[in-house]
Amino acid sequence: MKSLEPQVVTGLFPRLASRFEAERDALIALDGKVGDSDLGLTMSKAFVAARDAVAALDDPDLPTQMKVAGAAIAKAAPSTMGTLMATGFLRGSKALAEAEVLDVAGLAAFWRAYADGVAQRGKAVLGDKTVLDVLDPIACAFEAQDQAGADLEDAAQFAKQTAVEALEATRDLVAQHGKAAAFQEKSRGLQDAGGTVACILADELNAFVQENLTSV
Amino acid sequence: MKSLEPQVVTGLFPRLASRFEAERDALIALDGKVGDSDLGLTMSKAFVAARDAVAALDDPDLPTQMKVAGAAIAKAAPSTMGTLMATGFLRGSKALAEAEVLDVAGLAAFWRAYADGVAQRGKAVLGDKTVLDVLDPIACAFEAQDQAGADLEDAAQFAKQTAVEALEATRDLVAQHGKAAAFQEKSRGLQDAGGTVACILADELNAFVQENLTSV
Amino acid sequence: MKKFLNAPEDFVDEMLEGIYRAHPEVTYAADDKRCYVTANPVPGKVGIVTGGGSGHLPTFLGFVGKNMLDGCGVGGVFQSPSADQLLEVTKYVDQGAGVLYLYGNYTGDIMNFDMAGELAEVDDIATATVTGNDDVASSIVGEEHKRRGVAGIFFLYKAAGAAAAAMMPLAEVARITEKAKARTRTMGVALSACIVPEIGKPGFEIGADEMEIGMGIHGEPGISRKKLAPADAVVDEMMDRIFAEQNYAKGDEVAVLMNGLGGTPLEELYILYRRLGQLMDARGVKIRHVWLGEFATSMEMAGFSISILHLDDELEPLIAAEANTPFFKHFSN
Amino acid sequence: MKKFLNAPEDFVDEMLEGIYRAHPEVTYAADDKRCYVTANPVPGKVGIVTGGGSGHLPTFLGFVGKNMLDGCGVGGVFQSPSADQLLEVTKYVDQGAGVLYLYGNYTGDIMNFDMAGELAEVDDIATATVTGNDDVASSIVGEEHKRRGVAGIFFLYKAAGAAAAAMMPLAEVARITEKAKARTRTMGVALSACIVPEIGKPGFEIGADEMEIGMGIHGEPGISRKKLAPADAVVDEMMDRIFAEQNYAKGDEVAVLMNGLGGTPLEELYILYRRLGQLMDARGVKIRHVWLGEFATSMEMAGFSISILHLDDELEPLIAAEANTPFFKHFSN
Ligand SMILES: Nc1ncnc2c1ncn2[C@@H]1O[C@H](COP(=O)(O)OP(=O)(O)O)[C@@H](O)[C@H]1O
Ligand SMILES: Nc1ncnc2c1ncn2[C@@H]1O[C@H](COP(=O)(O)OP(=O)(O)O)[C@@H](O)[C@H]1O
Ligand SMILES: [Mg+2]
Ligand SMILES: [Mg+2]
Ligand SMILES: [Mg+2]
Ligand SMILES: [Mg+2]
Repeated sequence: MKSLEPQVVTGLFPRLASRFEAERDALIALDGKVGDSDLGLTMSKAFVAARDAVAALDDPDLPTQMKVAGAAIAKAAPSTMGTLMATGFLRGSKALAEAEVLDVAGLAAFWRAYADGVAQRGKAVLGDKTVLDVLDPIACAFEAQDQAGADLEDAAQFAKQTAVEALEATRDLVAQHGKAAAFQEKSRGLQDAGGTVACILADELNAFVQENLTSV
Repeated sequence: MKSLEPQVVTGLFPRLASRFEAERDALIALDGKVGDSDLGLTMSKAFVAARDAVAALDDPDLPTQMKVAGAAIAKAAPSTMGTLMATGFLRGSKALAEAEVLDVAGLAAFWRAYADGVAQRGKAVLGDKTVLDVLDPIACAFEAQDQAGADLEDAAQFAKQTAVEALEATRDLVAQHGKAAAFQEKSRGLQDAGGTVACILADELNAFVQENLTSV
Repeated sequence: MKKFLNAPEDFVDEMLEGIYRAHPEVTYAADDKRCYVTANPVPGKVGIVTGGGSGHLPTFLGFVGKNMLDGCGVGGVFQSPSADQLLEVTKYVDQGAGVLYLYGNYTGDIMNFDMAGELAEVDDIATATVTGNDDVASSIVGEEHKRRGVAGIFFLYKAAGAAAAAMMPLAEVARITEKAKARTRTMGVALSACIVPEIGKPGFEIGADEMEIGMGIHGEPGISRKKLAPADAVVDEMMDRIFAEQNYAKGDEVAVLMNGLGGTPLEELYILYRRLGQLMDARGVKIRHVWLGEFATSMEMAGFSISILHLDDELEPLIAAEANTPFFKHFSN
Repeated sequence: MKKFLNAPEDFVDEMLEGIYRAHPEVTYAADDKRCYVTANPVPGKVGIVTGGGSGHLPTFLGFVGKNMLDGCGVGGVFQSPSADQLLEVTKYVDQGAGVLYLYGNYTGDIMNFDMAGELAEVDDIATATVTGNDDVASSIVGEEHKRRGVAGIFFLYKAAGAAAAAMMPLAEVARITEKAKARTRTMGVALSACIVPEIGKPGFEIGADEMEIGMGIHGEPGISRKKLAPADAVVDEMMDRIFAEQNYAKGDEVAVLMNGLGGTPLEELYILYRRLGQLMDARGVKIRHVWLGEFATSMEMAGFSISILHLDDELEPLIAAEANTPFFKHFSN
């Protein structure tokens, strides 16, 4: 079974920070269509803060990394998505409490806790056109791959692909929450801004996995 | 000696009202260069009010016409120029107290009182780049023509020509009063907005005289 | 972006430094300037905490003061304060009688206040929550719980603040605030967008002769975008929506808030209020209290909102009560 | 022109109708809405009358009220009220102790107040005149009599109002007001023009990244037009001019008015005030009183002004005194 060591996983955070900095203007524009344009700002702040907080730790285990990242995000970006992402990392941290390395089973547990935490905090259900509509498929993807005994690189690739499709599918939905809800039918046809963030997470996780795989 | 009957003179006011309505935008633009753009509004309001007030009178004598016009202007347009024009008409009215018809001597007295009233009310002296720099030459022109025993039509024509030249000469001056004073040297080169109004008065008076002359 | 600022990312914190310099009646908790609290908490009184994004001055923090609120979590421009910050404010203002959370109905704020409330409970601080949802344009009748909170929260602050100042217990303060909420309606209209300093460009485009009726204070879309109409017609259209769902009988009394969004001159608010007065006269409704000015803004956005609180005998004296904050002063007679 | 109005020519009168509807503490004399007066004149007190063009709310009429002014002649937008109107206001407010005319140093206003004063004398009403001329940018030292009056007149209103409320005689009220005038300095900066309703287009053009330091409230030109600088640098440049001519010693006290011109958000005023506070700290000057907000506007013009009153023992308590007008409320503690 392939997996990633905690020392390796810390490398995920600089990667997320750079990606969200690069996506800043695109996310501002996306959120601007049916929201208040802040998503690019908040997500880059959030993941820069997570990167810095994790970087300050001395050889942290997996749950500590995720918890510290979540707490940093909560502080740095208390917007809707910031708070949900913080909740996700904090819940994911608990799901990884016993995990010494990151493998498919761990990722399945992490994303399930992440998605459920977001659903609970945001009081959203599937189909409400939120980040949950991408997060839940990611969790399902890892769970299915775990059941099937898939390799980490395949699972990550599959989850990423699932996220891309799930994001695409949000176009057909009508926003029920947040500022976008006011746009009602006008939100149909647009991909959900929060879902885009989730998709980026799955994308970066996959790229990271492919680059860093070690066998144990 | 040629002169104008009071019943005829009442016809001057509709003429002034129409002219200032026609000059509205030009005066707004002129005042806008070194002022607050209101001159076109205030002068058309002022002379429409004067026209209506005089029209409401029953066969008024000359001093009454001028007094009523002045009072109407004071009410309708209490801006700098409105107040000065009101003062001019009120003082001019007194100068015409004994006048039964309007002739060169009467016009000389009228404009002298007009110009002196403006100077006193505005505390301006010649050369300050104000309406006075056109009003005073108009008064001087009528006084000189009166001394020379000129005919009314020639005097009016001469006064108008004098006003045009005096207005042109205001370009060389630097504004010392009102909102234009703040522009200091930048006001040089521009014709004075208030002076333009005085020049219009002389111009309309002349045109009116040429159209309406009767002999007594 | 024509704004007076230094680095855009310092916008909120430098604003707060200016506020603390100007107004010694307020201070901050936990060494965090965004944990804004009264310098004079009243022992034994129910604390009232609000919070929300910056860019709406005097909302939200401007209503912290005598007979009004006790604390405010200050977020970035249009962003919620964090749960941590709200918790610190909660701890500071709690005087043993519990704390009312009173803020606008926005997802980000709800989640953070909820989290703070859960943490406060661990610290044995009782909290109750009322979220303002006065914006009629933001959802249909029957779905009021989805409506945004806008300027009308001012009346909730006023009622809650006076009730707490009268030393009523938390449940009673919450009940009265809920009642004020149920009787408050707002309609807004916007003429131009505002610029979030860190973004640097307008959040939306609107034509040179257009208005958007029902637009939210972050530029959320409204009910209709159309050609700017005469002031009286704009008020008529807005009030039609409010009259349609709040039944004012002849002889009833209301309080009115004519709120400028930031870029609309006060002169225009009075022209608009003139029409509102005519409409109320025609229905025999008495405007018992009225405030005009800027209460909940979107920085330089042009536009205004009308908030109406349907008074009753319980709410009226609370609305009439004296209040004194750095941003809002009301003499009581 | 993005304004909420009906017919542009009704702008001022409809605004006044709204004001009279909203505020029963004020009314009008001589059956003319533009003769704005307090509904509660105080017998035996010196009356204080101001006046000037509309478009600057709350200036001028907004300061008619308790412990402030007694009447105001209301002109058209940026235009003087008429001498007749000022006379009617004068007659109404005179309570036997004479009337102080206190208004901004503009030609149109001066002539009309002068005419009104001459007519009042005929009616045996004593008048005295003080014209605000606080705008440092509008003329050089030594030519202060040519300076425009801008937001700083607020301090003159406050001092004069409190002095009159203390039942001082006309000469004494005038003396104190002259003193406040001599000690008040203002510098302003504008970022955008405003639109006079009846004209319908901006009074001047200014580049998208330009500011004009020293611009007057009707768009009169200032000292320099340049690229918009950071907030701190703008305050520094403005205060250099004020410090250069008003000598504040260490330990001196001042009152500060940070005034928005209409289109500039309150958030920015606090950012600017933060810097002002730093400059005063550096000189050891104490800001004893500060007001921030919109006091003298140019409708939707973006920009602000800083007014400083150099306090002394006589002026300080007058500035501190309670005041209560429909537009300005100040608790005295
Ligand atoms: N109640 C909710 N539960 C889950 N996700 C939500 C909820 N409300 C909004 N979202 C997500 O948040 C995204 C917008 O995030 P963000 O820009 O941070 O919101 P805001 O600016 O309103 O704080 C939406 O695209 C949606 O995916
Ligand atoms: N003190 C003064 N005495 C005489 N004329 C003056 C004075 N001040 C200004 N003016 C004249 O008034 C004109 C401007 O008039 P107006 O636009 O009515 O002024 P404002 O808009 O300032 O009230 C100037 O062009 C000048 O001719
Ligand atoms: Mg957003
Ligand atoms: Mg002018
Ligand atoms: Mg404003
Ligand atoms: Mg003018």
